[in-house]
Amino acid sequence: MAEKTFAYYPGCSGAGTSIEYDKSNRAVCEELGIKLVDIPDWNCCGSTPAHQVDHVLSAALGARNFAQAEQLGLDTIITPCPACLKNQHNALEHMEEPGFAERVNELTRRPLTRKHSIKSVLQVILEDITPEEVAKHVKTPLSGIKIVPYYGCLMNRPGKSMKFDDDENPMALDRLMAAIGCEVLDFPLKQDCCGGAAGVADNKVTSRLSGRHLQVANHLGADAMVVACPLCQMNMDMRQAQANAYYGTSIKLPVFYYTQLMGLAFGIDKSRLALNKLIVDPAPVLAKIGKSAEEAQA
Amino acid sequence: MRIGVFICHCGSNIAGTVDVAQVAANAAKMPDVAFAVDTMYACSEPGQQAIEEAVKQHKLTGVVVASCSPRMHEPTFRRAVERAGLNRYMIEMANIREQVSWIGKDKEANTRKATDLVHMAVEKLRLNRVLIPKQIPVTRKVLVVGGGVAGIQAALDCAEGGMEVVMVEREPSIGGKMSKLDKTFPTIDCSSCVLGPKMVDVAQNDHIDLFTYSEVESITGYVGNFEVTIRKKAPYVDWEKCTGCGICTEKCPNKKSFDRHNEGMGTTTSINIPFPQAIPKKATINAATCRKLVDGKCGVCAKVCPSGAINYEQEDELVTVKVGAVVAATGYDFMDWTVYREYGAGRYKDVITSLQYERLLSASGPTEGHIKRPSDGKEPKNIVFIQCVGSRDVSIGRPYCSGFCCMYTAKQAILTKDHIPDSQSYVFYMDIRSPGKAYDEFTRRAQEEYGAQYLRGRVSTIVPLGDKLLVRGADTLAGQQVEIEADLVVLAVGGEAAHGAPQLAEKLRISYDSYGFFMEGHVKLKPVETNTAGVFLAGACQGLKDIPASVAQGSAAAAKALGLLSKDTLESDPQTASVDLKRCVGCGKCWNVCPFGAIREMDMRGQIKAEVLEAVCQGCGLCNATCPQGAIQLSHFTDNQVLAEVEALCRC
Amino acid sequence: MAIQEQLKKMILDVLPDVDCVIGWGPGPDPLRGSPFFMRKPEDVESFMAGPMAVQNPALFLPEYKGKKVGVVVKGCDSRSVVQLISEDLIKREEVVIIGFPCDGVLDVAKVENALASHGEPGEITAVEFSGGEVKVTLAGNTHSLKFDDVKADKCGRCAVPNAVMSDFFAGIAREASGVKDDYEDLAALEKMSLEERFAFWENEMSRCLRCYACRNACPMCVCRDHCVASSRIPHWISQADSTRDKLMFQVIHAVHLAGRCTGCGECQRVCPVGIPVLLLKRTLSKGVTELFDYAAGMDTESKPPLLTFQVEEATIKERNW
Amino acid sequence: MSVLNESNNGKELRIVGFLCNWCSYGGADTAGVGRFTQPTDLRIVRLPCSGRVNPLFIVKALLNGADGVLVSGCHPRDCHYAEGNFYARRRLEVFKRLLPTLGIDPRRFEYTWVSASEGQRWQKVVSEFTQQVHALGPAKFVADAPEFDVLKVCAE
Amino acid sequence: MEPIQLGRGDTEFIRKVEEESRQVVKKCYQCGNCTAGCPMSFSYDYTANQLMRLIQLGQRERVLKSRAVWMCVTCETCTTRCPNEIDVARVLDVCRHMARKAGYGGVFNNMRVFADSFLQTVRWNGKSHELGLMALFKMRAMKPFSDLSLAPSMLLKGKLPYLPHRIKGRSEVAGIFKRFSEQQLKELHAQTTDDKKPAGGDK
Repeated sequence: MAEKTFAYYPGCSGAGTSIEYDKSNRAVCEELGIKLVDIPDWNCCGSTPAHQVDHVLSAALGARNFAQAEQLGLDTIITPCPACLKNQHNALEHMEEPGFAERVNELTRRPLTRKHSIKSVLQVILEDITPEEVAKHVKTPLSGIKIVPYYGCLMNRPGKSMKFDDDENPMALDRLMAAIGCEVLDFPLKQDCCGGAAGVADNKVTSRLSGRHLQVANHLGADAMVVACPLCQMNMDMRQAQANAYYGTSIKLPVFYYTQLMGLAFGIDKSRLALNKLIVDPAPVLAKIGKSAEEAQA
Repeated sequence: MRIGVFICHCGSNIAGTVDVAQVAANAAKMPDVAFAVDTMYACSEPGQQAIEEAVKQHKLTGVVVASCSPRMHEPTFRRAVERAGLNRYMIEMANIREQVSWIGKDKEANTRKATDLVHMAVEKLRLNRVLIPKQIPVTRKVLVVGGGVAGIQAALDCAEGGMEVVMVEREPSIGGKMSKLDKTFPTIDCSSCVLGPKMVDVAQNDHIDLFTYSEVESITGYVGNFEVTIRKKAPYVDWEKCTGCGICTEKCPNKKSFDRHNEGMGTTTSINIPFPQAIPKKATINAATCRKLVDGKCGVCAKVCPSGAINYEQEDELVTVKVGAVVAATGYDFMDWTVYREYGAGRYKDVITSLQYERLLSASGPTEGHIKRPSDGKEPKNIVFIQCVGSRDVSIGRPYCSGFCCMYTAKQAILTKDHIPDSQSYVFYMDIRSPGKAYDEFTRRAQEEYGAQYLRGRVSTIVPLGDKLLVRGADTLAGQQVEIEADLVVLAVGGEAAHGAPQLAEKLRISYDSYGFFMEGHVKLKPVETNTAGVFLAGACQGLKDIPASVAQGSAAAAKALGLLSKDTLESDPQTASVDLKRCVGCGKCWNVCPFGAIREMDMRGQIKAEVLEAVCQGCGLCNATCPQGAIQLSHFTDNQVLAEVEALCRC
Repeated sequence: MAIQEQLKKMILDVLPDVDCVIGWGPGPDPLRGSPFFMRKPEDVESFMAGPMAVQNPALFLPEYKGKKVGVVVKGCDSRSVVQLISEDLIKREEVVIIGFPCDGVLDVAKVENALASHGEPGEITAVEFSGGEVKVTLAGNTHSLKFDDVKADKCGRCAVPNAVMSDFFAGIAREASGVKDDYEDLAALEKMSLEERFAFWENEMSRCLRCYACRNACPMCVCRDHCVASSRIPHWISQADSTRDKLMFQVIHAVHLAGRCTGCGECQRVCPVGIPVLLLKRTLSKGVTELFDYAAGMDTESKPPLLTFQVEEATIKERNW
Repeated sequence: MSVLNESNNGKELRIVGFLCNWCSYGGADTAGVGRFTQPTDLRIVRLPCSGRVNPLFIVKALLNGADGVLVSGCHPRDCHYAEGNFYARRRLEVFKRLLPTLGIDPRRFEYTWVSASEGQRWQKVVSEFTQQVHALGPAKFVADAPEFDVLKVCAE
Repeated sequence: MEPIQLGRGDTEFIRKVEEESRQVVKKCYQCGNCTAGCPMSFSYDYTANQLMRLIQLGQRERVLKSRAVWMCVTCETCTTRCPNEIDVARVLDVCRHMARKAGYGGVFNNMRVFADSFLQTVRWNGKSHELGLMALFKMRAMKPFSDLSLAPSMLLKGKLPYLPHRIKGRSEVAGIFKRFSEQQLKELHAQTTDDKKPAGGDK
């Protein structure tokens, strides 16, 4: 299969709070023949704070990354992080509006010379690789574990701008997780906001919002939650104890990055998937893999 | 030729921004103009008399009136010159109001433009010829397309007036949407009790020829003389023999066929009679699910039918009828609400449409009038109604208000309380639109007497939680987000043009708007006419409306059809094409392009020539623009007349 | 010439079944052929095909409507026949079509221009064709010209050297030159500014004699005696000697031929004052081809595009007002 | 001869409109009823249908000195005569391509569709087309029609 | 509540919001769908649809001084479901920009302080630095103990590097911020000089 090469934007949290996402993502892309060329000396896209301050400033931070990518000669940038995606996607969209690009250039002093596009790694895996192809890479189907996919708000919304999957009922994770053998539950809150970055400012906000997700997932009998967003993962996993405290619950629901589970199914070495970085211990869930199949045989 | 020119002031409407006296003075110098004057109101009684007198006094042979649009007053002035003894076609109008005085304030420029327009009219008039309308015989029969309540009313009124009626309905039974309703607002009277007798009247009326399970295949001809081809779809049952006894429907082994009448709230047999009061009460086989028709195995219905009516070999049949007028009453359909993915797009069983709910309420429905929710058959206690689903929503291309949802939702909230006294209804609305007689009082009763909780705001999303549906909406009056755990959600789905309406419009040669609703002749003054003579509109096909309005329009359309066909002949518009036989080379381009088949090939002493059927010709002039040698000319819009107008404007 | 002999034999075979066979025969001088109507077997002896078979015999077919005739056609002529049939101006069953592979025809004007310094056209006594050469004997001297230099312009862009439809075909079908018609003839005009083009036509049309040879040579001009050029109802153009009316007539001719013109070029060939009237028709043909992917006279089933329509026109963009 | 010749002041140009009676003429009326102000240059010839428009009318106008010609009919599918505008669309589209060859700026001729209800659209069409023609300025015309001199003498 | 003085609405404010957001706020017919779907609704003082209404009425001060403009997390649920296709989230973003420029929000506004702290780390390093960000934020917000319980596990897991990653082109990034600040100052200055005319109506 021909390798697909993209400029890669890892995002700041990839070296910190979502190090397991970055690691597992690189391992899975390698397995699927997606070649990631890191944008040289990339900078922070500004994330939510930048667009909350000013759209031109926000776009300028993204524009420097596009300018850096121009050195690679690759016009399609992919990123695992929906926040980085959204911010830089909007930067490109706004720069199409009359007069906007000029204002950005005043800040960057590096006008772009090529036409860029940015999309998520998830989109590439779903559309360019396809779930059928993913299934062919599976060595250990993850049968026996029930997962709820959680998409967050940033990746698909609004549909007419993001043009990926369905902005009311996204299925990308559902399909990929099914392809690696998980039992995927229909998760009604798959796109409801977890509070995003508001957690730092006020963790009651995130507790209140993500706690609801955890309870519904628990109620549905999920063994784990699967996400594609570092912010969602942080709010669901790192802040799970806060949410439990807020609602007086005692849920222990591991929250995986989808790439971690794909890596497991592909038989990639566990150290490359950084499962040990998860706060809620995934071991009991991982122990279930393949179990129900055995029981069925018995 | 002696031409009289009359420049109208129209009060200050024209005189305010056009120097009418100057225009009259300019007109006096134009060729053949014998008399030119400005007049206060040309269309008024004295204005018309002045024209008549001038014709006599100055021995005028043609008249130009420069005033408002000919679309407004051409018939008026035609009658005026006719009274003065001229041929009614010896008049031309210059539109110096709508197209001059009302669209610009520069008096000098307006005066110049008005003069030009008068000059054009004069030049055209110089080439006008006397035209005599022909009397054409008419077929005194009316086609009613659509057997809903509007069509039924139109058909009954036409028949009452002594006219023969042909009714075409695409479903196996007439009755339309109304036959699916349980009760009707604002009186809560039983829908089938009101409609049923009218349906029976249609069946029993000797003047009405009923074609159900049929569609209009094509229509040719023109006012007074349409020829309609009707496709009778094969029900695989010989309806001449079928007695509607229903034994076949009891014995049919396939009980899982989609139940159209019940909006899918139940299932039905492959051979079925849509509902007990169906007219005609005849069985129809659903070819998509019938085992005999699908794989040849079965044939039970044929075995049990006591009258031997089943015929698996039956084919569609084409029938041709001649009619003089057409009433389109094709009603409406509900929009496909599954575009609302935030409401589950159909994935949640207990999110249903208002019409489905109507079937649950109906004693003749699948639950025999007990409200049982589709998922588990339980009786719901908390019921949420969401209005404006598919109405007033620009984002899905439905900016219009459907008009009837506020009322039927109030009705359903009332009926819900009647059916389940310990239930609670919540109605999400944006505005309550209830401007009918006793309508607003009705919506108040739903709230005050029946305790329906009305919440002003849209619903953002429905989330299934266990066996409940979490409805998240807004109460903008309280300035709050609100949530309700509902047992059943009923969507007040908006209406849209009947599926296939644009195709029918094209067959009828009538216009339709961008949503597929048929265009009336004039929004205010011709609400049931169309711009195609002899075609009238009734009911929701023209725009969504409720039952009383549909019935009223059905009667109105009938009155129009009766009026049109009250005489044995119609006067034809003589502004038709005619062939100069000496010039025609019989190349056939004209008859190839004529949209009406109004030109035919004829043999003139061994030479092929074109011949115009005057009664069929609608006067579009396409042939005229097509004929290379200009042998076919549209009277009153001849090449020379258009060229004269062009030359009047630009010759340098 | 083997093909010429074959054609003669075919004509003789066809002759008993038809009123006449239209082809080419000797003209007024050795440089010119002429349309030739063969009714008796002995007429066939003088028949000639080849580079001097310049005229389009399809011109005469509509006059014979109702009678059966034979016609010998070059590829380009055959398109006129096909177009006439498709427009029902003649009946397929009333015409016997005899085709042959055409190598191109002579442009008499080019020959005369090339030899202008050597004598008067009337002094030509012999013309011979061999191996891509044309040998013209003028005032006693024989001059050799390259055929490619003196053949008709349309032959240079010919895509249909063989009849597109025929009942009989002499010889073996010839490969088309493969040259794509890129409307080179329009290029010169397109290089001019709009003002220059306008002036160009004013100048060209000022020479027009209103002889209507262009119209009379056009096989698609079915109006014949009823042409709007001379009628008063409708009165499109005056009889005055005005450039405006003369140009108007050329536009009328072109518009009447839009989507019907097969590009045979007879209108321009016969113009006694050399006005390039074909350019107008070629412009419209180009437009019709671009818009409707249609070339007139290629098959009898397709309708001329301006006598039909599609509800959704794929190539016509609505303008955004 | 248009009065424009006498007192034109260069402000107004000669623009001829060919409008179908049912849609566009109605649309122009609707614009008037709504008092939607428009430039005064356009003079409208009322025809039953855009299918009645022989492209040669347009040639006639342009060769005779019109500065612009606008044809407007019912929107495709909405033709009162079912098909007239479908033919018009093809004929006018092809015809438009002839103009540059004749040395006439094709922007001097446009065709469009305006329904009877689209008063505002009509205002927009007229305003923009008039502007477009004004940007091109007065048109050239073939100058030597014999009536020319006679008329000029009359005018003087 | 003081009555809104109709007719004294700040039309310039409406124009500015529409221009910056490229949305037509007049299109809003107050169905409340934005409010209905808003996950942060519970924390707002004005609901999303009320903000849209206040913008329509030109109530600059009420909008810019609201808590809601700061609490929106830009999840775009409102934008996705607006029946009139208004990008509500973008409108609120623009209001937040204006509130910030107007100096509203104050030092005790955690959302504002968080954004400022985040961008400060980007300005220094070219990338965001989570630990530095947290420290800075907690200090500025004077909430030193919130989220403290999270730190040990995160540090232990190696998910919060002590030292920031610094990019080579950080001076370039700093330049972007510098020019942005200069622009803002200039704009502010221009505004204060021509803001001498009486202010918009609401108090």
